[in-house]
Amino acid sequence: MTRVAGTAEEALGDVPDGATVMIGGFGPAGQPVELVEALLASGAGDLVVVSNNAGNGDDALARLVRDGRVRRIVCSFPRQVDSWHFDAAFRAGRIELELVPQGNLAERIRAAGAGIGAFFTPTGYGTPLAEGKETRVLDGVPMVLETPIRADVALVKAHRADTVGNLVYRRTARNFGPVMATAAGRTVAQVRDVVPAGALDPEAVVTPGIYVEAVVALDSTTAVAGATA
Amino acid sequence: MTRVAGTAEEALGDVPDGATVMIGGFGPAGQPVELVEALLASGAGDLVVVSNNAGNGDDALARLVRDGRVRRIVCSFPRQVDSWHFDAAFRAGRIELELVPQGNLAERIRAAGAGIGAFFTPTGYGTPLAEGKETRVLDGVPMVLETPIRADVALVKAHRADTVGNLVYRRTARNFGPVMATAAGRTVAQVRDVVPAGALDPEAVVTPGIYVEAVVALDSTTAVAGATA
Amino acid sequence: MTAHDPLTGPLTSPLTREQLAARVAADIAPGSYVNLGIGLPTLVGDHLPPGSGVTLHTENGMLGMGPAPAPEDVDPELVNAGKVPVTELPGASYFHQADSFAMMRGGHIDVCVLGAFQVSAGGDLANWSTGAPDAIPAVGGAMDLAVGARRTVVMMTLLAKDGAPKLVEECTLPLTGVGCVSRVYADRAVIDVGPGRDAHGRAVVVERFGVGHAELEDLLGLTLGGEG
Amino acid sequence: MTAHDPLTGPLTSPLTREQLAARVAADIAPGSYVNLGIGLPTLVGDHLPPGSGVTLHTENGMLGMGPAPAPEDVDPELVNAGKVPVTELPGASYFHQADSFAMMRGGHIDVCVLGAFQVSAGGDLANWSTGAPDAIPAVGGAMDLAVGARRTVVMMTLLAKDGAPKLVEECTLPLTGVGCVSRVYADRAVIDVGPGRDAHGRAVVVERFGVGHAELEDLLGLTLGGEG
Repeated sequence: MTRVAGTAEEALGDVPDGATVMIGGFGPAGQPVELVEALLASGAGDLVVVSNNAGNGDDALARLVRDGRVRRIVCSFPRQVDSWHFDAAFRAGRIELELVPQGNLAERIRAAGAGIGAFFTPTGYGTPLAEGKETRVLDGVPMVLETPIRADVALVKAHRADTVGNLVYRRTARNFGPVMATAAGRTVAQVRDVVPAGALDPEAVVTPGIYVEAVVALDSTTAVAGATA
Repeated sequence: MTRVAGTAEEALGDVPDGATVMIGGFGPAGQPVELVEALLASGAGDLVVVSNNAGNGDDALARLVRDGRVRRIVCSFPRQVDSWHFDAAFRAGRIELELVPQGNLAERIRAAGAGIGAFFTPTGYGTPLAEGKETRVLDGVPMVLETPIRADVALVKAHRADTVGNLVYRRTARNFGPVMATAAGRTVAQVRDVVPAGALDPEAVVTPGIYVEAVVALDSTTAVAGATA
Repeated sequence: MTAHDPLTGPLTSPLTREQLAARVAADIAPGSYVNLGIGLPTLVGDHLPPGSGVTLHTENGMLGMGPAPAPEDVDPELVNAGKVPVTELPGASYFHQADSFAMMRGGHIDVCVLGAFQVSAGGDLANWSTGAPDAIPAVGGAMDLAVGARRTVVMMTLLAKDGAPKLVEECTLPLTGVGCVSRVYADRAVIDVGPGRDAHGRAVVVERFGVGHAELEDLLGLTLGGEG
Repeated sequence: MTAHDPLTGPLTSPLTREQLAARVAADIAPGSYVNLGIGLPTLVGDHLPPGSGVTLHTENGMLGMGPAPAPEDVDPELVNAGKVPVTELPGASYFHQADSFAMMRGGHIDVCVLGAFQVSAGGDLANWSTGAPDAIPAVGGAMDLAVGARRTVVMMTLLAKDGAPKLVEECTLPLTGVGCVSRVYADRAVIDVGPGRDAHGRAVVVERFGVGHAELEDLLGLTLGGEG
């Protein structure tokens, strides 16, 4: 049963030190900014973060990294023009990096949510990112065995929720939200608004409410030019 | 690029003898009745059919089985109160059956569409349906290695298409259509109507047009009480 | 040990199907996501109290399934896993088969209630094949449901029509899943199996309906825990 | 061998970036589904003729991607894989990361055009890491794109800024994918590699731009097929 929280802090709830936290978004698009701010404010440390990127500029994820609160990041593309906090932490050896091809990241997260114990994929075969991994030729194609990635908490940004936690997203901000929501012990979603159950088209729900522990409506969630319902 | 066909026959196109054909539907819901009729009329034989069920009553799939046109069926639930044609063919040894748990059927079809070479799942472990399959304990859970199921042609029923082949479905008739559409060399969809590109909400498209080779609008496709857009 | 309150006090006879459904429903926590197997378990839906916030999943692709429709509202494209017409509740959602089984197999459904031919003390389940040589095999989602939910329970009569016990030391019929069942709700008793069996490997009686502990052991030909 | 028609006849000098983009675009069949890697390949989009029915995929979750928006229409929630604002064409659709990469990895994209640091005659690709010891590693979707599309081609300059050949016998930089590239479109030549190389294992020159065959071999330090 989904909680409808009043603030980002209340939605976030307790995240213990050492937790694994998934953070949605592809760069800024779909990043749950206020929830990550709340995570920063909570003081939780020794975190493992699973996220496509490692923070932009001085955003909340970048500050988590800067402040040494992230022990390890599982990520496809930490290097960005403005990823200076990650770059510094990495060069100083203050953060561990597991670099994962983006499609493997998505599929491994899905596997965790779908009860798949491991899967073979061609992606990464013969590259440094597959070193030490089990391989097998299947149907003539050399493949690598990849394992699920799960988290204690997933923080995602969606466009709109209903009161039972169903989520719809907006444009390419959808990205990692729907798969991360399935792969965490607890998923928290920030949205632009929360509507009554029955107000979302059941055919168009992207994340069913079963995956969502808490939602919080934040005015700033979809602060974009020309944003429509 | 998706063809918009005028008849079920034209949509179906050439299905050679010996082809593997996926047929959507969970019982009658979502079954592409007219496309299967067209397959029956085409005379194609020696078929391998992948479908959750093995025909109801005297429907087209049941008649394909009755007429000895199906060499082998990959299926989770062939036995139904009215599956007399399958029952007779099976008891007479005139059809091979690969019985697959429904979730494995769905996931193996998805794997084919997603480029996954094989995956480990707990489903079926320790049962007759996993006999002879590779097993492995992952994270303390005994699992079975399952392989992709692909087809030459997938026949699905959706509710509505646009002219570039995007599909939306209706209620629980969605079932196998979206995964089968991804796993075949060629996917043909029958729909209630075909609307111009841009008329479907891009956020609500379930099957992107890339997966659909041909669509055909058939009035009878959604012949249900209280059917709405 | 006494029967559950909704059943109006201690019972001197086995539960009826409806009483059994009510007993199963009484153990389902408010707000749970639940899958009810076809057959007997379907009855449980009628006994979930209004406002309990229990959401029903049907593995053919829906969350938020409602009860049977009025005859004039039957929609052949809105059916449950038994292919029986159902309705859509506010807050419902639809998804395809891989997503639906991912929801089940990924451990997101709190409780799955299944029927059974046999359940073993270790929690093994046999519910898909009678093993008859001329039977047409069919499995559907049984094997996925058995191992996918957080908690899988069985609802059944304790004895088959021929009087044979259905709670057994080891299943003799083809298995659906290994060690997957945690509790059996039967007409004569509620019995913990699998992870809930005791240190001696015995199924543990939680509640009896009109039958003594020793009598239950005699009926089943098993030594059971939870005496008294 | 002459340059392609759109480039207005035989060339006596290497192609410009835009000419190269047009050359790549000329080989993309009408109705194709195409993914353009970040950087140089993005230019190809501007050279797809109107009405060609080519649909662009961006792996961050969209089919039917359109060109850059007018400044007032920029939507930070509508970006391509390079995180650059784009637009939505009629018939577009959105999907999540696992579905988007399933589309790529499952072999549904007809052509993927990627940039490269190095490509080998056998079709190996190195385009994600310079191998510099102090570099911050990042891979994004490069490895998925390299092996996922029906046909992966590379668009690059033939020589690096320091003059080193980028088409090589064996890649020395960390690999992105093995044997995945079938054709290289470069400023001085179009060259088949991987499955299209000849029986001697040589990359095969398809077209040269302002450079002779022998000169090309000298530049690259390779023996090339397709003489004449």
